[in-house]
Amino acid sequence: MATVKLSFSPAPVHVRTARLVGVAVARRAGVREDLLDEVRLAIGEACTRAVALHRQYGLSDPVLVEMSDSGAYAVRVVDRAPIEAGIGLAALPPDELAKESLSEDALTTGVGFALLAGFVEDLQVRPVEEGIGTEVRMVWPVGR
Amino acid sequence: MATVKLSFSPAPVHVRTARLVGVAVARRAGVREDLLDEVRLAIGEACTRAVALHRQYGLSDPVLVEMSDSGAYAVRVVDRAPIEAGIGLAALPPDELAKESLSEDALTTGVGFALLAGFVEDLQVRPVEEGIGTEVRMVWPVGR
Amino acid sequence: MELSLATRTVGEHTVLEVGGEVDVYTAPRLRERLLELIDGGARRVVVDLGRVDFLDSTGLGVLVGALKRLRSAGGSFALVCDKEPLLKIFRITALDQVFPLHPTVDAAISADSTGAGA
Amino acid sequence: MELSLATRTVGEHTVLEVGGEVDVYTAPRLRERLLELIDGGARRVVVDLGRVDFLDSTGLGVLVGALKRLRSAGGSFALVCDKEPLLKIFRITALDQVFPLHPTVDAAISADSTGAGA
Ligand SMILES: Nc1ncnc2c1ncn2[C@@H]1O[C@H](COP(=O)(O)OP(=O)(O)O)[C@@H](O)[C@H]1O
Ligand SMILES: Nc1ncnc2c1ncn2[C@@H]1O[C@H](COP(=O)(O)OP(=O)(O)O)[C@@H](O)[C@H]1O
Repeated sequence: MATVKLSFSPAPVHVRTARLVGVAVARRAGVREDLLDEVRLAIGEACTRAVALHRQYGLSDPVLVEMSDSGAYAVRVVDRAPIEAGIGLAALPPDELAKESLSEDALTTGVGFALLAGFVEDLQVRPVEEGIGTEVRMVWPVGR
Repeated sequence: MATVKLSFSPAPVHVRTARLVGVAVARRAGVREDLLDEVRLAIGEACTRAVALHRQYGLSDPVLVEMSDSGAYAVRVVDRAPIEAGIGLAALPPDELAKESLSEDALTTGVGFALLAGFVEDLQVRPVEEGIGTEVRMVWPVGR
Repeated sequence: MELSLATRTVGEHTVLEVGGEVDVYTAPRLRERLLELIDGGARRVVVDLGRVDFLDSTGLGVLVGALKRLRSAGGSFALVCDKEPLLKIFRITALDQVFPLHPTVDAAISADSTGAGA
Repeated sequence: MELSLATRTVGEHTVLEVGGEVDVYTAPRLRERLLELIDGGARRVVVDLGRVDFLDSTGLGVLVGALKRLRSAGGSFALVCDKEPLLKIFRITALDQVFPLHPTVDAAISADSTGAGA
Protein backbone atom coordinates (compact mmCIF):
# COMPACT_ATOMS: atom_id res chain seq x y z
CA MET A 1 0.00 0.00 0.00
CA ALA A 2 1.26 3.42 -0.90
CA THR A 3 2.25 5.42 2.17
CA VAL A 4 2.48 8.82 0.58
CA LYS A 5 0.84 9.98 -2.64
CA LEU A 6 1.47 13.24 -4.40
CA SER A 7 -0.45 14.46 -7.39
CA PHE A 8 0.19 17.71 -9.20
CA SER A 9 -0.92 19.70 -12.22
CA PRO A 10 1.48 19.06 -15.10
CA ALA A 11 3.69 22.12 -14.62
CA PRO A 12 7.51 22.14 -14.43
CA VAL A 13 7.57 23.90 -11.03
CA HIS A 14 5.83 20.97 -9.35
CA VAL A 15 8.52 18.56 -10.51
CA ARG A 16 10.68 20.28 -7.89
CA THR A 17 8.07 19.53 -5.24
CA ALA A 18 7.98 15.88 -6.34
CA ARG A 19 11.78 15.61 -6.03
CA LEU A 20 11.65 17.19 -2.58
CA VAL A 21 8.93 14.82 -1.35
CA GLY A 22 10.48 11.77 -2.99
CA VAL A 23 13.81 12.35 -1.27
CA ALA A 24 12.26 13.23 2.11
CA VAL A 25 10.16 10.06 2.14
CA ALA A 26 13.14 7.99 0.96
CA ARG A 27 15.31 9.33 3.77
CA ARG A 28 12.62 8.57 6.34
CA ALA A 29 12.07 5.12 4.82
CA GLY A 30 15.75 4.38 5.47
CA VAL A 31 17.23 4.60 1.96
CA ARG A 32 21.02 5.03 2.31
CA GLU A 33 22.21 8.65 2.20
CA ASP A 34 24.57 7.93 -0.72
CA LEU A 35 21.62 6.77 -2.84
CA LEU A 36 19.54 9.91 -2.29
CA ASP A 37 21.10 11.84 -5.21
CA GLU A 38 20.02 9.04 -7.53
CA VAL A 39 16.55 8.98 -6.02
CA ARG A 40 16.29 12.75 -6.55
CA LEU A 41 17.46 12.54 -10.16
CA ALA A 42 15.33 9.51 -11.07
CA ILE A 43 12.10 10.85 -9.58
CA GLY A 44 12.80 14.16 -11.28
CA GLU A 45 13.34 12.51 -14.66
CA ALA A 46 10.23 10.36 -14.37
CA CYS A 47 8.13 13.40 -13.45
CA THR A 48 9.71 15.62 -16.11
CA ARG A 49 8.84 12.96 -18.68
CA ALA A 50 5.24 12.74 -17.40
CA VAL A 51 4.80 16.53 -17.43
CA ALA A 52 6.22 16.71 -20.98
CA LEU A 53 3.78 14.02 -22.17
CA HIS A 54 0.77 15.71 -20.55
CA ARG A 55 1.72 19.01 -22.18
CA GLN A 56 2.35 17.37 -25.55
CA TYR A 57 -1.14 15.82 -25.46
CA GLY A 58 -2.81 18.86 -23.92
CA LEU A 59 -3.84 16.93 -20.82
CA SER A 60 -4.56 18.91 -17.67
CA ASP A 61 -4.90 15.73 -15.57
CA PRO A 62 -2.55 15.55 -12.63
CA VAL A 63 0.63 13.50 -12.62
CA LEU A 64 0.64 10.98 -9.77
CA VAL A 65 3.60 9.93 -7.63
CA GLU A 66 3.13 7.10 -5.14
CA MET A 67 5.76 6.24 -2.58
CA SER A 68 5.63 3.13 -0.46
CA ASP A 69 8.16 1.85 2.04
CA SER A 70 7.08 -1.65 2.95
CA GLY A 71 10.26 -3.71 2.67
CA ALA A 72 11.88 -1.53 0.01
CA TYR A 73 11.32 2.03 -1.16
CA ALA A 74 9.08 1.82 -4.22
CA VAL A 75 8.07 4.86 -6.26
CA ARG A 76 5.50 4.88 -9.06
CA VAL A 77 5.15 7.86 -11.38
CA VAL A 78 1.97 7.66 -13.41
CA ASP A 79 1.04 9.70 -16.47
CA ARG A 80 -2.22 9.68 -18.43
CA ALA A 81 -0.87 10.03 -21.97
CA PRO A 82 -1.78 7.59 -24.77
CA ILE A 83 0.24 4.43 -24.35
CA GLU A 84 2.22 4.63 -27.61
CA ALA A 85 3.95 7.71 -26.35
CA GLY A 86 5.11 6.11 -23.15
CA ILE A 87 6.98 3.08 -24.33
CA GLY A 88 9.65 2.46 -26.91
CA LEU A 89 12.01 5.05 -25.48
CA ALA A 90 15.64 4.19 -25.95
CA ALA A 91 18.99 5.68 -25.02
CA LEU A 92 20.74 7.36 -27.94
CA PRO A 93 24.37 6.70 -28.97
CA PRO A 94 26.78 9.67 -28.83
CA ASP A 95 26.88 10.29 -32.58
CA GLU A 96 23.07 10.56 -32.61
CA LEU A 97 23.12 12.96 -29.66
CA ALA A 98 25.16 15.58 -31.49
CA LYS A 99 23.28 15.32 -34.81
CA GLU A 100 21.85 18.53 -36.20
CA SER A 101 18.57 16.84 -37.11
CA LEU A 102 17.77 15.69 -33.58
CA SER A 103 15.41 18.18 -31.92
CA GLU A 104 16.15 19.39 -28.38
CA ASP A 105 12.93 17.76 -27.15
CA ALA A 106 13.79 14.38 -28.65
CA LEU A 107 17.30 14.64 -27.26
CA THR A 108 16.00 15.54 -23.79
CA THR A 109 13.63 12.57 -23.86
CA GLY A 110 16.41 10.17 -24.87
CA VAL A 111 18.81 11.58 -22.31
CA GLY A 112 16.12 11.40 -19.63
CA PHE A 113 15.55 7.76 -20.36
CA ALA A 114 19.30 7.06 -20.32
CA LEU A 115 19.50 8.65 -16.86
CA LEU A 116 16.59 6.57 -15.55
CA ALA A 117 17.98 3.35 -16.98
CA GLY A 118 21.52 4.19 -15.90
CA PHE A 119 20.76 5.18 -12.32
CA VAL A 120 17.88 2.92 -11.33
CA GLU A 121 18.78 -0.75 -11.08
CA ASP A 122 15.22 -1.85 -10.46
CA LEU A 123 13.19 0.01 -13.10
CA GLN A 124 9.99 -0.89 -14.92
CA VAL A 125 8.11 1.14 -17.53
CA ARG A 126 4.70 -0.32 -18.34
CA PRO A 127 1.13 0.58 -19.22
CA VAL A 128 -1.07 1.40 -16.23
CA GLU A 129 -3.46 -1.38 -15.25
CA GLU A 130 -6.58 0.73 -15.58
CA GLY A 131 -7.27 3.34 -18.19
CA ILE A 132 -4.77 5.20 -20.36
CA GLY A 133 -1.24 5.93 -19.34
CA THR A 134 2.17 4.65 -18.39
CA GLU A 135 3.75 4.03 -15.02
CA VAL A 136 7.44 4.27 -14.27
CA ARG A 137 8.20 2.08 -11.27
CA MET A 138 11.49 2.37 -9.38
CA VAL A 139 12.63 0.44 -6.35
CA TRP A 140 15.53 1.13 -3.99
CA PRO A 141 16.71 -1.02 -1.12
CA VAL A 142 16.11 0.13 2.42
CA GLY A 143 18.80 -0.53 4.96
CA ARG A 144 19.36 1.22 8.25
CA MET B 1 -8.64 23.67 -8.78
CA ALA B 2 -6.11 22.07 -6.45
CA THR B 3 -2.61 22.25 -7.87
CA VAL B 4 -0.85 19.84 -5.55
CA LYS B 5 -2.41 17.10 -3.46
CA LEU B 6 -0.65 15.03 -0.86
CA SER B 7 -2.18 12.08 0.93
CA PHE B 8 -0.43 10.03 3.58
CA SER B 9 -1.03 7.17 5.99
CA PRO B 10 -1.89 8.59 9.41
CA ALA B 11 1.59 8.37 10.94
CA PRO B 12 3.46 11.20 12.73
CA VAL B 13 6.50 10.98 10.44
CA HIS B 14 4.44 12.01 7.42
CA VAL B 15 3.32 15.21 9.13
CA ARG B 16 6.90 16.37 8.52
CA THR B 17 6.51 15.61 4.83
CA ALA B 18 3.27 17.58 4.75
CA ARG B 19 4.97 20.60 6.37
CA LEU B 20 7.82 20.39 3.87
CA VAL B 21 5.49 20.23 0.88
CA GLY B 22 3.13 22.87 2.24
CA VAL B 23 5.95 25.38 2.66
CA ALA B 24 7.62 24.54 -0.65
CA VAL B 25 4.37 25.04 -2.57
CA ALA B 26 3.61 28.22 -0.59
CA ARG B 27 7.03 29.66 -1.47
CA ARG B 28 6.54 28.83 -5.14
CA ALA B 29 3.02 30.25 -5.05
CA GLY B 30 4.49 33.56 -3.89
CA VAL B 31 3.53 33.62 -0.20
CA ARG B 32 5.73 36.19 1.58
CA GLU B 33 8.86 34.73 3.19
CA ASP B 34 7.92 36.12 6.61
CA LEU B 35 4.64 34.19 6.55
CA LEU B 36 6.24 30.82 5.83
CA ASP B 37 6.88 29.99 9.50
CA GLU B 38 3.16 30.38 10.13
CA VAL B 39 2.30 28.28 7.11
CA ARG B 40 4.66 25.56 8.37
CA LEU B 41 3.18 25.62 11.86
CA ALA B 42 -0.45 25.77 10.75
CA ILE B 43 -0.21 22.95 8.21
CA GLY B 44 1.67 20.91 10.82
CA GLU B 45 -1.03 21.50 13.44
CA ALA B 46 -3.86 20.67 11.06
CA CYS B 47 -2.14 17.44 10.01
CA THR B 48 -1.16 16.50 13.57
CA ARG B 49 -4.80 16.90 14.56
CA ALA B 50 -5.96 14.75 11.60
CA VAL B 51 -3.43 12.01 12.37
CA ALA B 52 -4.46 12.01 16.04
CA LEU B 53 -8.14 11.65 15.08
CA HIS B 54 -7.46 8.79 12.65
CA ARG B 55 -5.45 6.98 15.32
CA GLN B 56 -8.08 7.62 17.97
CA TYR B 57 -10.76 6.09 15.72
CA GLY B 58 -8.52 3.32 14.39
CA LEU B 59 -8.79 4.61 10.82
CA SER B 60 -6.05 3.63 8.37
CA ASP B 61 -7.47 5.95 5.68
CA PRO B 62 -5.03 8.53 4.41
CA VAL B 63 -5.06 12.15 5.52
CA LEU B 64 -5.41 14.49 2.56
CA VAL B 65 -3.73 17.86 2.04
CA GLU B 66 -4.73 19.97 -0.96
CA MET B 67 -2.82 23.06 -1.93
CA SER B 68 -4.06 25.48 -4.53
CA ASP B 69 -2.57 28.76 -5.63
CA SER B 70 -5.13 30.42 -7.82
CA GLY B 71 -5.34 33.98 -6.49
CA ALA B 72 -4.37 33.12 -2.92
CA TYR B 73 -2.64 30.15 -1.32
CA ALA B 74 -5.38 27.87 -0.02
CA VAL B 75 -4.68 24.68 1.91
CA ARG B 76 -7.29 22.09 2.89
CA VAL B 77 -6.46 19.35 5.38
CA VAL B 78 -9.09 16.63 5.36
CA ASP B 79 -9.60 13.87 7.91
CA ARG B 80 -12.11 11.00 7.85
CA ALA B 81 -13.05 10.87 11.52
CA PRO B 82 -16.68 11.05 12.72
CA ILE B 83 -17.83 14.63 12.59
CA GLU B 84 -18.47 15.13 16.31
CA ALA B 85 -14.78 14.76 16.97
CA GLY B 86 -13.75 17.44 14.55
CA ILE B 87 -15.69 20.42 15.66
CA GLY B 88 -16.27 22.12 18.99
CA LEU B 89 -12.57 22.57 19.69
CA ALA B 90 -11.77 25.61 21.74
CA ALA B 91 -8.71 27.33 23.07
CA LEU B 92 -8.19 26.81 26.81
CA PRO B 93 -7.52 29.59 29.31
CA PRO B 94 -4.18 29.50 31.21
CA ASP B 95 -5.62 28.23 34.49
CA GLU B 96 -7.18 25.27 32.66
CA LEU B 97 -3.90 24.51 30.86
CA ALA B 98 -1.99 23.86 34.08
CA LYS B 99 -4.74 21.82 35.78
CA GLU B 100 -3.77 18.37 37.00
CA SER B 101 -6.97 16.86 35.67
CA LEU B 102 -6.37 17.88 32.05
CA SER B 103 -4.78 15.01 30.10
CA GLU B 104 -1.74 15.68 27.91
CA ASP B 105 -3.77 14.67 24.84
CA ALA B 106 -6.61 17.07 25.65
CA LEU B 107 -4.10 19.81 26.36
CA THR B 108 -2.27 19.18 23.09
CA THR B 109 -5.54 19.33 21.17
CA GLY B 110 -6.53 22.60 22.81
CA VAL B 111 -3.10 24.12 22.28
CA GLY B 112 -3.08 22.95 18.66
CA PHE B 113 -6.37 24.67 18.06
CA ALA B 114 -5.15 27.84 19.76
CA LEU B 115 -2.14 27.87 17.43
CA LEU B 116 -4.30 27.41 14.33
CA ALA B 117 -6.74 30.09 15.39
CA GLY B 118 -3.96 32.42 16.53
CA PHE B 119 -1.76 32.16 13.46
CA VAL B 120 -4.21 31.75 10.59
CA GLU B 121 -6.33 34.79 9.91
CA ASP B 122 -8.46 33.08 7.30
CA LEU B 123 -9.38 29.74 8.91
CA GLN B 124 -12.43 27.51 8.52
CA VAL B 125 -13.16 24.19 10.20
CA ARG B 126 -16.18 22.44 8.75
CA PRO B 127 -17.62 19.03 7.83
CA VAL B 128 -16.48 17.67 4.47
CA GLU B 129 -19.08 17.94 1.73
CA GLU B 130 -19.14 14.23 0.94
CA GLY B 131 -18.88 11.40 3.44
CA ILE B 132 -17.53 11.49 6.96
CA GLY B 133 -14.84 13.87 8.12
CA THR B 134 -13.74 17.41 8.74
CA GLU B 135 -11.77 19.83 6.65
CA VAL B 136 -9.51 22.55 7.99
CA ARG B 137 -9.22 25.27 5.38
CA MET B 138 -6.54 27.95 5.58
CA VAL B 139 -5.85 30.79 3.18
CA TRP B 140 -2.81 33.06 2.91
CA PRO B 141 -2.37 36.02 0.61
CA VAL B 142 0.01 35.75 -2.31
CA GLY B 143 2.06 38.79 -3.16
CA ARG B 144 5.23 39.02 -5.12
CA MET C 1 16.32 19.22 11.79
CA GLU C 2 16.34 16.07 13.87
CA LEU C 3 15.75 16.34 17.60
CA SER C 4 18.89 16.70 19.71
CA LEU C 5 18.94 16.31 23.48
CA ALA C 6 21.88 17.03 25.81
CA THR C 7 21.79 17.06 29.59
CA ARG C 8 24.14 18.79 31.99
CA THR C 9 24.11 19.63 35.67
CA VAL C 10 24.59 23.16 37.05
CA GLY C 11 24.61 23.04 40.85
CA GLU C 12 21.23 21.71 41.91
CA HIS C 13 19.76 22.20 38.45
CA THR C 14 19.47 19.78 35.60
CA VAL C 15 19.66 21.59 32.26
CA LEU C 16 18.25 19.83 29.20
CA GLU C 17 19.38 21.45 25.97
CA VAL C 18 16.94 20.75 23.16
CA GLY C 19 17.68 21.34 19.48
CA GLY C 20 16.02 20.71 16.13
CA GLU C 21 12.34 20.03 15.57
CA VAL C 22 10.10 19.13 18.51
CA ASP C 23 6.92 17.89 16.87
CA VAL C 24 4.41 15.05 16.79
CA TYR C 25 7.17 12.76 15.51
CA THR C 26 9.96 13.60 17.95
CA ALA C 27 8.01 14.74 21.04
CA PRO C 28 7.83 11.14 22.40
CA ARG C 29 11.65 11.13 22.68
CA LEU C 30 11.57 14.42 24.60
CA ARG C 31 8.86 13.01 26.91
CA GLU C 32 10.94 9.90 27.53
CA ARG C 33 14.07 11.89 28.36
CA LEU C 34 12.20 14.18 30.75
CA LEU C 35 10.64 11.16 32.50
CA GLU C 36 14.07 9.52 32.81
CA LEU C 37 15.46 12.67 34.39
CA ILE C 38 12.56 13.06 36.82
CA ASP C 39 12.50 9.35 37.66
CA GLY C 40 16.26 9.59 38.20
CA GLY C 41 15.69 12.20 40.89
CA ALA C 42 16.01 15.52 39.07
CA ARG C 43 13.80 18.09 40.83
CA ARG C 44 14.95 21.43 39.44
CA VAL C 45 14.77 21.15 35.69
CA VAL C 46 15.57 23.84 33.13
CA VAL C 47 14.79 23.12 29.49
CA ASP C 48 16.83 25.26 27.12
CA LEU C 49 14.94 25.74 23.87
CA GLY C 50 17.69 27.94 22.40
CA ARG C 51 18.40 25.66 19.47
CA VAL C 52 14.85 24.59 18.72
CA ASP C 53 13.85 25.36 15.11
CA PHE C 54 10.30 24.16 15.35
CA LEU C 55 7.90 23.47 18.22
CA ASP C 56 4.33 22.28 17.83
CA SER C 57 1.41 21.54 20.14
CA THR C 58 2.66 18.03 20.85
CA GLY C 59 5.98 19.41 22.06
CA LEU C 60 4.18 21.98 24.19
CA GLY C 61 2.01 19.20 25.65
CA VAL C 62 5.12 17.28 26.68
CA LEU C 63 6.57 20.38 28.37
CA VAL C 64 3.34 21.02 30.29
CA GLY C 65 3.33 17.34 31.34
CA ALA C 66 6.83 17.71 32.79
CA LEU C 67 5.88 20.96 34.57
CA LYS C 68 2.92 19.27 36.27
CA ARG C 69 4.91 16.21 37.25
CA LEU C 70 7.66 18.30 38.82
CA ARG C 71 5.23 20.55 40.63
CA SER C 72 3.42 17.62 42.19
CA ALA C 73 6.83 16.23 43.24
CA GLY C 74 7.68 19.56 44.90
CA GLY C 75 10.23 20.44 42.21
CA SER C 76 10.57 23.28 39.70
CA PHE C 77 10.51 23.56 35.94
CA ALA C 78 11.58 26.50 33.76
CA LEU C 79 12.13 27.19 30.09
CA VAL C 80 14.85 29.18 28.37
CA CYS C 81 13.84 30.86 25.17
CA ASP C 82 14.78 34.16 23.59
CA LYS C 83 13.63 33.79 20.00
CA GLU C 84 10.64 35.89 19.11
CA PRO C 85 8.90 33.30 16.88
CA LEU C 86 9.02 30.77 19.71
CA LEU C 87 7.90 33.33 22.30
CA LYS C 88 4.94 34.14 20.07
CA ILE C 89 3.86 30.51 20.25
CA PHE C 90 3.85 30.70 24.04
CA ARG C 91 1.88 33.94 24.00
CA ILE C 92 -0.74 32.73 21.52
CA THR C 93 -1.40 29.58 23.54
CA ALA C 94 -1.36 31.48 26.86
CA LEU C 95 1.40 29.11 27.96
CA ASP C 96 3.59 32.14 28.69
CA GLN C 97 1.38 32.42 31.79
CA VAL C 98 1.98 28.80 32.71
CA PHE C 99 5.75 28.42 32.25
CA PRO C 100 8.51 30.48 33.82
CA LEU C 101 10.25 31.73 30.65
CA HIS C 102 13.77 33.16 30.77
CA PRO C 103 16.08 34.58 28.15
CA THR C 104 19.17 32.65 29.39
CA VAL C 105 20.00 29.54 31.42
CA ASP C 106 21.70 31.74 34.05
CA ALA C 107 18.54 33.81 34.42
CA ALA C 108 16.43 30.69 34.77
CA ILE C 109 18.70 29.22 37.42
CA SER C 110 19.06 32.37 39.50
CA ALA C 111 15.30 33.06 39.34
CA ASP C 112 14.63 29.54 40.56
CA SER C 113 17.30 29.77 43.28
CA THR C 114 16.15 33.05 44.80
CA GLY C 115 12.40 32.49 44.76
CA ALA C 116 10.29 29.47 45.60
CA GLY C 117 10.00 26.54 43.18
CA ALA C 118 7.82 27.18 40.17
CA MET D 1 18.70 26.17 -4.96
CA GLU D 2 17.55 28.72 -7.53
CA LEU D 3 19.38 29.06 -10.79
CA SER D 4 22.15 31.64 -10.84
CA LEU D 5 23.80 32.89 -14.02
CA ALA D 6 26.85 35.16 -14.25
CA THR D 7 28.76 36.05 -17.40
CA ARG D 8 32.33 37.29 -17.72
CA THR D 9 34.82 37.65 -20.55
CA VAL D 10 38.31 36.13 -20.52
CA GLY D 11 40.19 37.19 -23.66
CA GLU D 12 38.21 35.83 -26.60
CA HIS D 13 36.15 33.56 -24.38
CA THR D 14 32.78 34.17 -22.79
CA VAL D 15 32.48 32.30 -19.50
CA LEU D 16 28.99 31.62 -18.16
CA GLU D 17 29.02 30.58 -14.51
CA VAL D 18 25.97 28.54 -13.62
CA GLY D 19 24.85 27.76 -10.07
CA GLY D 20 21.91 26.09 -8.35
CA GLU D 21 19.44 23.70 -9.94
CA VAL D 22 19.27 23.41 -13.71
CA ASP D 23 16.09 21.46 -14.31
CA VAL D 24 12.84 21.42 -16.27
CA TYR D 25 11.78 24.56 -14.37
CA THR D 26 14.92 26.68 -14.75
CA ALA D 27 16.42 25.32 -18.00
CA PRO D 28 14.43 27.82 -20.13
CA ARG D 29 16.28 30.69 -18.39
CA LEU D 30 19.63 29.02 -19.17
CA ARG D 31 18.57 28.54 -22.82
CA GLU D 32 17.55 32.19 -23.07
CA ARG D 33 20.86 33.41 -21.64
CA LEU D 34 22.90 31.20 -23.96
CA LEU D 35 20.89 32.44 -26.97
CA GLU D 36 21.43 36.05 -25.89
CA LEU D 37 25.18 35.46 -25.69
CA ILE D 38 25.35 33.73 -29.06
CA ASP D 39 23.06 36.26 -30.74
CA GLY D 40 25.23 38.97 -29.19
CA GLY D 41 28.26 37.58 -31.03
CA ALA D 42 29.91 35.23 -28.50
CA ARG D 43 31.62 32.44 -30.44
CA ARG D 44 33.90 30.81 -27.85
CA VAL D 45 31.70 29.91 -24.93
CA VAL D 46 32.70 28.12 -21.72
CA VAL D 47 29.95 27.10 -19.32
CA ASP D 48 31.24 26.60 -15.78
CA LEU D 49 29.03 24.09 -13.95
CA GLY D 50 31.15 24.30 -10.78
CA ARG D 51 28.29 25.53 -8.60
CA VAL D 52 25.51 23.45 -10.07
CA ASP D 53 23.77 21.31 -7.42
CA PHE D 54 21.41 19.52 -9.75
CA LEU D 55 21.30 18.96 -13.49
CA ASP D 56 18.61 17.01 -15.32
CA SER D 57 17.91 15.95 -18.91
CA THR D 58 16.28 19.28 -19.72
CA GLY D 59 19.43 21.13 -18.67
CA LEU D 60 21.56 18.74 -20.69
CA GLY D 61 19.29 19.30 -23.70
CA VAL D 62 19.85 23.05 -23.46
CA LEU D 63 23.63 22.58 -23.31
CA VAL D 64 23.61 20.30 -26.37
CA GLY D 65 21.47 22.89 -28.17
CA ALA D 66 24.07 25.57 -27.48
CA LEU D 67 26.90 23.28 -28.61
CA LYS D 68 25.18 22.62 -31.96
CA ARG D 69 24.37 26.28 -32.51
CA LEU D 70 27.96 27.35 -31.86
CA ARG D 71 29.41 24.60 -34.02
CA SER D 72 27.26 25.55 -36.96
CA ALA D 73 28.33 29.19 -36.44
CA GLY D 74 32.00 28.12 -36.50
CA GLY D 75 32.43 28.71 -32.77
CA SER D 76 33.38 26.52 -29.81
CA PHE D 77 31.61 25.34 -26.69
CA ALA D 78 33.13 23.68 -23.62
CA LEU D 79 31.99 22.71 -20.14
CA VAL D 80 33.80 23.00 -16.82
CA CYS D 81 32.92 20.37 -14.27
CA ASP D 82 34.95 18.56 -11.64
CA LYS D 83 32.30 17.04 -9.39
CA GLU D 84 32.00 13.29 -9.66
CA PRO D 85 28.19 13.11 -9.38
CA LEU D 86 27.86 15.51 -12.28
CA LEU D 87 30.54 13.74 -14.33
CA LYS D 88 28.65 10.49 -13.80
CA ILE D 89 25.61 12.08 -15.44
CA PHE D 90 27.68 12.92 -18.50
CA ARG D 91 29.12 9.41 -18.66
CA ILE D 92 25.77 7.64 -18.27
CA THR D 93 24.22 9.67 -21.06
CA ALA D 94 27.34 9.35 -23.29
CA LEU D 95 27.43 13.14 -23.37
CA ASP D 96 31.01 12.98 -22.09
CA GLN D 97 31.79 12.00 -25.70
CA VAL D 98 29.88 14.98 -27.06
CA PHE D 99 31.09 17.85 -24.85
CA PRO D 100 34.64 18.95 -24.22
CA LEU D 101 34.73 18.60 -20.41
CA HIS D 102 37.43 20.29 -18.35
CA PRO D 103 38.19 20.41 -14.63
CA THR D 104 38.83 24.18 -14.58
CA VAL D 105 38.00 27.28 -16.60
CA ASP D 106 41.70 27.80 -17.32
CA ALA D 107 41.98 24.26 -18.71
CA ALA D 108 38.93 24.81 -20.89
CA ILE D 109 40.26 28.08 -22.27
CA SER D 110 43.76 26.86 -22.99
CA ALA D 111 42.48 23.63 -24.60
CA ASP D 112 40.24 25.71 -26.84
CA SER D 113 42.99 28.22 -27.64
CA THR D 114 45.67 25.66 -28.65
CA GLY D 115 43.52 23.27 -30.73
CA ALA D 116 40.77 23.92 -33.23
CA GLY D 117 37.27 25.00 -32.19
CA ALA D 118 35.24 22.18 -30.61
N1 LIG E 1 12.39 34.05 26.64
C1 LIG E 1 12.62 35.34 26.99
N2 LIG E 1 13.34 36.09 26.18
C2 LIG E 1 13.59 37.38 26.46
N3 LIG E 1 13.14 37.95 27.60
C3 LIG E 1 12.41 37.23 28.44
C4 LIG E 1 12.11 35.90 28.17
N4 LIG E 1 11.37 35.41 29.18
C5 LIG E 1 11.22 36.39 30.03
N5 LIG E 1 11.84 37.48 29.61
C6 LIG E 1 11.92 38.73 30.33
O1 LIG E 1 12.53 38.46 31.58
C7 LIG E 1 11.82 39.11 32.64
C8 LIG E 1 11.35 38.12 33.69
O2 LIG E 1 10.42 37.24 33.13
P1 LIG E 1 9.26 36.54 33.98
O3 LIG E 1 8.37 35.81 33.03
O4 LIG E 1 8.65 37.55 34.89
O5 LIG E 1 10.08 35.42 34.84
P2 LIG E 1 9.45 34.53 36.02
O6 LIG E 1 8.31 33.75 35.36
O7 LIG E 1 10.56 33.62 36.47
O8 LIG E 1 8.96 35.46 37.07
C9 LIG E 1 10.66 39.83 32.01
O9 LIG E 1 10.97 41.19 31.93
C10 LIG E 1 10.52 39.25 30.62
O10 LIG E 1 10.18 40.22 29.66
N1 LIG F 1 35.38 17.67 -15.41
C1 LIG F 1 36.57 17.09 -15.23
N2 LIG F 1 37.01 16.91 -13.98
C2 LIG F 1 38.22 16.35 -13.80
N3 LIG F 1 39.02 15.94 -14.78
C3 LIG F 1 38.61 16.10 -16.04
C4 LIG F 1 37.37 16.67 -16.32
N4 LIG F 1 37.21 16.71 -17.65
C5 LIG F 1 38.32 16.19 -18.19
N5 LIG F 1 39.16 15.82 -17.23
C6 LIG F 1 40.47 15.25 -17.46
O1 LIG F 1 41.23 16.16 -18.22
C7 LIG F 1 41.91 15.50 -19.28
C8 LIG F 1 41.51 16.05 -20.64
O2 LIG F 1 40.14 15.82 -20.88
P1 LIG F 1 39.50 15.64 -22.32
O3 LIG F 1 38.10 15.17 -22.15
O4 LIG F 1 40.46 14.78 -23.15
O5 LIG F 1 39.54 17.13 -22.89
P2 LIG F 1 39.14 17.55 -24.38
O6 LIG F 1 37.73 17.06 -24.59
O7 LIG F 1 39.26 19.06 -24.42
O8 LIG F 1 40.15 16.88 -25.30
C9 LIG F 1 41.58 14.03 -19.17
O9 LIG F 1 42.68 13.37 -18.61
C10 LIG F 1 40.36 13.97 -18.25
O10 LIG F 1 40.43 12.83 -17.41
